[in-house]
Amino acid sequence: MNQQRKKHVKITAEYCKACGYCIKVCPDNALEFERKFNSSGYHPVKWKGKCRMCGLCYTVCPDFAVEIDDQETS
Amino acid sequence: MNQQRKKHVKITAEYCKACGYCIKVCPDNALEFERKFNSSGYHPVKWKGKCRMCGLCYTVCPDFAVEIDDQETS
Amino acid sequence: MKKEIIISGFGGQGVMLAGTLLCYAGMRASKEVTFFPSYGAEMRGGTANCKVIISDSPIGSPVFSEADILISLNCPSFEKFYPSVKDGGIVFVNSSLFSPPAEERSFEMVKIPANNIAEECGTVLAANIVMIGSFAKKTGILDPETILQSIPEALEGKEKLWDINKKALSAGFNA
Amino acid sequence: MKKEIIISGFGGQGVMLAGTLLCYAGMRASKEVTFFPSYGAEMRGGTANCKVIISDSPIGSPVFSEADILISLNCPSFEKFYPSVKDGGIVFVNSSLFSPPAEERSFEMVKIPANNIAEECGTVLAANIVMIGSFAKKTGILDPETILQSIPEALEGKEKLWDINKKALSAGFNA
Amino acid sequence: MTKKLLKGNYAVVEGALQGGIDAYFGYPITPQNEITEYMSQRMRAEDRVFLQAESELAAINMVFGAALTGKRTMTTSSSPGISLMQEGISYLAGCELPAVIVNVQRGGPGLGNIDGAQGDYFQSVKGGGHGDYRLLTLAPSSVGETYSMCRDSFDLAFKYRCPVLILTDGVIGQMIEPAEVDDTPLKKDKKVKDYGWNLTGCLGRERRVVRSLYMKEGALEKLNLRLAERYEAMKKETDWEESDTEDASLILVGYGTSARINYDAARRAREKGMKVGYFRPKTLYPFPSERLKELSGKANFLVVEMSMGQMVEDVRLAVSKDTHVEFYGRPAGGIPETDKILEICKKMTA
Amino acid sequence: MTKKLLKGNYAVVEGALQGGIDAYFGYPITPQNEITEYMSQRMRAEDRVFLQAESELAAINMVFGAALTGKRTMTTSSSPGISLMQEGISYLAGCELPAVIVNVQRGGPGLGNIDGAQGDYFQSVKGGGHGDYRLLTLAPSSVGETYSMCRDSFDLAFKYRCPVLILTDGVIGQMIEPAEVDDTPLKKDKKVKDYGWNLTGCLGRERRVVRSLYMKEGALEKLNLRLAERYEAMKKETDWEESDTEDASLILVGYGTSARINYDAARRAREKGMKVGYFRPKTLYPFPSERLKELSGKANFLVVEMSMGQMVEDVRLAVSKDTHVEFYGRPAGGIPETDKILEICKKMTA
Amino acid sequence: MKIRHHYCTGCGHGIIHRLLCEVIDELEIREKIIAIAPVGCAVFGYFYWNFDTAEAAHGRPPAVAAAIKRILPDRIVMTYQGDGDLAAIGGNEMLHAANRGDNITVVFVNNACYGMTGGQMAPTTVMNQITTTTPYGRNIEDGYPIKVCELLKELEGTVYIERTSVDSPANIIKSKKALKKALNCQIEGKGFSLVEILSMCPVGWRLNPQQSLEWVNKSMKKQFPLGVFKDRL
Amino acid sequence: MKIRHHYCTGCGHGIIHRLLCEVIDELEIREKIIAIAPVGCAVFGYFYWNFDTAEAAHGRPPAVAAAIKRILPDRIVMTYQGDGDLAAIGGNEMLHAANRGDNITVVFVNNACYGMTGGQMAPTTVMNQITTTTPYGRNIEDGYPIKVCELLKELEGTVYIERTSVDSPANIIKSKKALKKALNCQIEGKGFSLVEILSMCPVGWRLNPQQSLEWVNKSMKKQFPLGVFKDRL
Ligand SMILES: Cc1ncc(C[n+]2csc(CCOP(=O)(O)OP(=O)(O)O)c2C)c(N)n1
Ligand SMILES: Cc1ncc(C[n+]2csc(CCOP(=O)(O)OP(=O)(O)O)c2C)c(N)n1
Ligand code: SF4
Ligand code: SF4
Ligand code: SF4
Ligand code: SF4
Ligand code: SF4
Ligand code: SF4
Ligand SMILES: [Mg+2]
Ligand SMILES: [Mg+2]
Repeated sequence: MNQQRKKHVKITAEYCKACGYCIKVCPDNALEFERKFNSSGYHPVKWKGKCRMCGLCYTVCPDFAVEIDDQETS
Repeated sequence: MNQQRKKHVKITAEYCKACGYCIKVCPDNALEFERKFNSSGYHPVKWKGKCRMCGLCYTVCPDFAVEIDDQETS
Repeated sequence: MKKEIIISGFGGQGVMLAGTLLCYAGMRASKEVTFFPSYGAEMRGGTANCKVIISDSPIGSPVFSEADILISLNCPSFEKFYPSVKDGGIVFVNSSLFSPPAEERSFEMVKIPANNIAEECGTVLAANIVMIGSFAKKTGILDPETILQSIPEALEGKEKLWDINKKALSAGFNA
Repeated sequence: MKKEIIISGFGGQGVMLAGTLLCYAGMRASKEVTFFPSYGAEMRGGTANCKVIISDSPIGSPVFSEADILISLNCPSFEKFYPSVKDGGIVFVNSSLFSPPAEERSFEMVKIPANNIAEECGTVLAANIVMIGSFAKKTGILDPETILQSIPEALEGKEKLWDINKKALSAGFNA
Repeated sequence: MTKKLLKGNYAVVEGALQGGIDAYFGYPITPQNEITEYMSQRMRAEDRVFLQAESELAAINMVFGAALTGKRTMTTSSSPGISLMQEGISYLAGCELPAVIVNVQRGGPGLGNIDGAQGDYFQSVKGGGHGDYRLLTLAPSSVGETYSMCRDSFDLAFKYRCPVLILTDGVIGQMIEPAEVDDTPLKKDKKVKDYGWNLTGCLGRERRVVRSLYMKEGALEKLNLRLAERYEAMKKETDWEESDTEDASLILVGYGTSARINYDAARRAREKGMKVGYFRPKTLYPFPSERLKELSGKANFLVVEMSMGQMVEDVRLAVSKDTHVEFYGRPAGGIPETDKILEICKKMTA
Repeated sequence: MTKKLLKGNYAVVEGALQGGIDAYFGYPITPQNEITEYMSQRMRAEDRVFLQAESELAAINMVFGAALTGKRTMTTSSSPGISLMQEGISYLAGCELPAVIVNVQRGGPGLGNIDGAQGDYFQSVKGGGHGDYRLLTLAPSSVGETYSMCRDSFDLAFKYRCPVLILTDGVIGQMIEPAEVDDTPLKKDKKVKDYGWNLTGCLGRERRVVRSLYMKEGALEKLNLRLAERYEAMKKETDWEESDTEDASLILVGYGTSARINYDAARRAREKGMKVGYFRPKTLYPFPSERLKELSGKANFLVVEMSMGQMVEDVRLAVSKDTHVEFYGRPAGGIPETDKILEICKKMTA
Repeated sequence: MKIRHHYCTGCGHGIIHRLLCEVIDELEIREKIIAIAPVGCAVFGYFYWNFDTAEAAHGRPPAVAAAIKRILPDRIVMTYQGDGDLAAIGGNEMLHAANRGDNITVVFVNNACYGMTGGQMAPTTVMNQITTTTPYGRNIEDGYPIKVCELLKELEGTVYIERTSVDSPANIIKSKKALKKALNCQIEGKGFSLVEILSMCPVGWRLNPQQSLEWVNKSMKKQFPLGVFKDRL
Repeated sequence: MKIRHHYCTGCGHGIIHRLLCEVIDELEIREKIIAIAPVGCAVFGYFYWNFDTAEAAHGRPPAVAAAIKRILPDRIVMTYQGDGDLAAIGGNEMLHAANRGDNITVVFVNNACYGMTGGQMAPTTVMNQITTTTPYGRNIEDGYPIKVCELLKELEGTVYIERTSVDSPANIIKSKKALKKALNCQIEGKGFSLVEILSMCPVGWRLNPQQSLEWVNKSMKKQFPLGVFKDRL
């Protein structure tokens, strides 16, 4: 079992308040608003799945909605 | 009746609190403490009667005790 | 007649405007009215609600603990307030945002896709007025014409918004 | 026995020290004592007075309106307080600074040239203690020896002043 | 008069303007922010003095300054802010200056919450500041009355040369209901009047001093006795509202919001056949003690407050000796329940 | 215990030290300057925290900070300064923090004068700050009692987790008389104790929050009910002194300095054959209402205060219904006259 | 720290909270810190902070903190204050704590208005800014924006004073460094430190979050230049 | 002005009172001035001043004055304050009146202690100075002497700020000039003016009057240099 660690931008949609700060700073245009509402009535941000992992989105998020995560893949 | 106006340093002994500020600044050494007490228990200052009338004693007195007065003499 | 009404939702959903509109309309209909707002501890994103009383006789307390009618613009406020609806009361829910399961309840539930209807009228911000339209139709407490006439008062100085809100009111009424 | 005593003068004349000295001595003589000071609105140059009670039984109020004894170190305070001296009371005046006319009074007046006597003892500042010496002699309320023994307590930490004040006390007693 | 849908807090502003307010000083605090905000518009629009103070402490001392000039002045705040004003209020009273203070009470103690409450009764009528002063204290129970009391408060303040307190709460401040307001145009009095005590510069008269420091023996006592006389004279301003008291065996007593609750409860009690009356002090100081005493011959009392029991003491002090006075209250934002009141009514009328 | 000639204000300091004070914060004001001054020496000498605050407002909030840590802390002031502390006091109560506040009352209102007075009774026991809180209020009437009450006040503050007020006045603060003081060496407790509520950094435990903001519905009401329970429990601290009450037809009631005047008056009344007793509340809150009620079956009361009449309300509320309660007072530095008291005694015992 | 907080969309408080928590963890002082929450939008800071916290009366955190620090000098004492709290009602407590050189750290969140009470004018509201109490824009009559860093640096008691902002990733990172430096200043026993952070308040400013970034950048920084104002470390 | 006043022997308040009265007469504004007396040794200023005067609460004269001036802009409004009053308890009111640029004149008598209450430490007490609350001399723990002129000059709202003293005839004459300039500043509608005057307090300092002159000259001026700190006239 050869495990590999891969980074991953994880967004907690329920925390997101759609300020768009992360979208603004993302150098790879890797983030976008979802169409659906979260339970608070916001269109949360989602990660498109590929980017340079610079972490700026984490840095600017006021709502603890962004995590740069280690994800186990095989 | 030929009146002459002469300046005069007038000290209200009852106002004087004997701080000695006037004595200190007087360039002519024209002021001194009296021996007797005023009713407040201070030795008030008295003017010896002759000086250059510079007004410094008036300037420094904290107790409105000094006036530079015009005095009528004949 | 004395109706005790709660309107609730997020801040920004126009809960307070909906409440004052009812008051203006009630007053226009020569009824006694009171309005009492309540903001949560949270800033603008938090919940907000108001209590409106429309009555034929003088009103004492503007605050009440059991409501005849609940107009609920979002889910959390529905959860919070539905237990205080009287038996036989009516609950209006904004089914665009949530849809409570069809449990056995002691009140009647009216579901209006208010966000969707409002968006059709031109702005999602008019969801509150859509709900009021539906309220007017269902309860008959206030004549829709009277409410319509009260829109300029409730939106004094915001002439630009009158038309769209009038539209939303009708849309809600006819939904 | 209960004696109500006022000591008064300018700030700086040692009115408060004289009063506390009486208290220490009274306590030493196993009497009940209280001391209550009062400063005028004026800063240091203003008048000051204190009320001392020496009694054989417990003392209630430390403030009183009529005095048995007045010890007056200057003229304004004499003017202020002599009307409150009881018939048959005693008034000590500092005749170095003032000398009230010998009117018909209902109290006895004792004149001591306290400033002069004090100056002879070494400092005009001990005029207060000179007056206390005279008070001791005239009233017999407190034994001069007891007062003498109390000087170190009243002047705690100021050892240098003990001797001169003891001297002033005797001088006042023997004046 | 016109009937207008009005928020309680706005009624403070409109009432004050109608009452001729010249200068307002305030600091934001919930649940009375609308007052400061709306004042900032209206006062400027009407060319009067508005200043947002750096704190409530500054605000009350600005009011002190404004009152010195003989102008009509007001500050408003809510409970914690009013606590900060206690020294200043005592100074206003001690200097015999007219001014109006509005307390839109919220839940306490401490930071508490922002709900309407009635926990500041003692502070208001017994004196939260130091010394033996009193505030003429008015307690509106509706938006309309908020308007009229604010309007009339300036005249009272000048009549008695004393600070007047409007004691309302977050419920009445935040609520909206129709209110009767004047249609007469606002008075605009730019003249500097001479009342014989105000400071305007001593042109053409003896200079004046306004102070509360009285070091001369007996002088401060004299001030206190003068104030006491004035408080005695104030008694003629005593005001209250009552209904169904004639045949009542139990009378519900409350002020402001709790009186509104009592109103509902009394009505329902009557419906149920209980002989329940309704009594509402409109002035808390002077307190309608005499009227309560009269009524106490025939009826017992239930005092309802949004507090742990404060006004109830004044009711107890007022009534005749054999009267039963019960208390029901909920503090800090709790709203007394009509059902609970009815329950007590039942017991007390049984 | 040793008998020592001591000034009332110094007794505050020595009592506080004996009571284990850790930190003092104060601002000068007459007639209590000796406290701050002497504290500045003694606290430094005893290696404890002394800080002259920039204002009374700062002082009470420093006390708040010190209390947060679970240390024994005190501030002292006189009437105007205490008014400035009302917000902070309400916060202490709302946050359930133990602290001791000494008010050496002077004449008011406003700047007033620097004489002893008793015009702050209402502020002290009814609540000068906002909300339904109370202060455990002790009223010494001698220098010795000033000492012992200050000493014991910290234990009380910690027992009930509440601010304790020592309500004294300029007469007792300024007077000197023999006082019993402890000879036991001062306790020096440098350890940081954990009471389960104090903030000391969360090393080795869950973090803690101290606050008085309760926005959740009903939460603040709960705090108030908890406080009310505590105030109820406090009743067992009720304390008073009485003499000659057994057969009295009239009882003189006063606290602090006015009690000392009553003491003289009662003695003289007895000498003249009048059946006059003496009653002195030592705790003003809780007030000895029950004992007064017991006594009121047999005797009438004359309440003497150095005010326009404040405590008299609590006496009236306490006594049974058919008791006669008269008041005699002089405000703002006026000293009630024994002769006048005797005159009233004569009338009331006739 | 994963928790949903109550601030408005785009509010700077959330970012600053995160920075603080990171710094405190990195300095390993979580268990010895005692924080004083303000009265203001961050009044509920303690819901998010996993360390001992107390809520002081409006404007009084410096007095509260000074007392705590003098009693427990080996703890880390921090106040978190808004501009209304620190510069309006609490100006005197701040001035004197700074002047005494009390060894505490002040986190000063300047959002140019009173956020919590609805966006009224604060002492830091910039000229011509429209707020609910300056409906026609702040003008001279209302006073000038107070520059807290510039003022406090004049006091001998202050050791480290910096102004940063959270309107861009770079500035956020600078803010974090400043916070760390300020807390270190205290840890090392050097004395009073303060970091002023320009922070977005979209709701108070009636702007959307994007506009509010712009506004910090254009309007606020002109009035409140970023930089280190004092560094005696 | 011939009247016996209550100040201690050698107290600077008396000199400053005289200067003020002279200046007010020379400017012919006696009938339009409204003065705010402090709580402090000069609380009885109104016994000597022949113009309208009110006594404000301790520290609050600037707030009181600001309100008066805004209501009666054509009157001359002056506060007279001690260092305890202005810089300790009243620091915030002073800061904000200055910052608002209220067109008032502040006469600030700095005597490095609380004279009225018996000579306790003031914010302006100099290092090592012994007072009744710094029995071992003021030290760092007690904070540093606050330099009011240096601080207030930083505020945009202030127009004229000068520090003088009354320890010599020359300085007394300068003080008078400064007072005149400050009042003129107000008369001309320019805005906030303040004159700080170093003043003898022999009793508070436990010095005789002669020594107190020396002490102003040696100890105070070092800490509080004389001069004009701001002049936008
Ligand atoms: C004594 C007092 N006055 C007023 C208030 C109301 N109040 C709460 S927060 C606040 C100001 C908040 O502004 P700021 O400090 O800038 O914090 P922000 O909300 O902007 O972060 C005010 C005035 C209060 N709680 N207490
Ligand atoms: C609220 C309040 N706190 C304290 C006092 C007591 N007090 C009177 S004057 C004064 C300080 C005086 O010092 P300063 O302002 O320097 O004037 P000075 O007497 O030195 O001229 C103080 C603390 C008071 N009157 N009111
Ligand atoms: S980590 Fe960087 S590149 Fe990736 S989504 Fe976030 S901001 Fe964009
Ligand atoms: S920064 Fe955070 S809250 Fe804002 S849009 Fe992105 S994920 Fe959502
Ligand atoms: S006027 Fe000048 S010279 Fe004459 S006494 Fe006075 S100081 Fe001396
Ligand atoms: S300056 Fe004035 S008070 Fe001082 S000694 Fe001379 S005359 Fe007397
Ligand atoms: S009002 Fe402003 S500071 Fe407060 S939470 Fe909202 S955005 Fe943040
Ligand atoms: S104490 Fe000082 S300031 Fe006060 S009158 Fe005396 S010398 Fe002047
Ligand atoms: Mg802010
Ligand atoms: Mg001074």
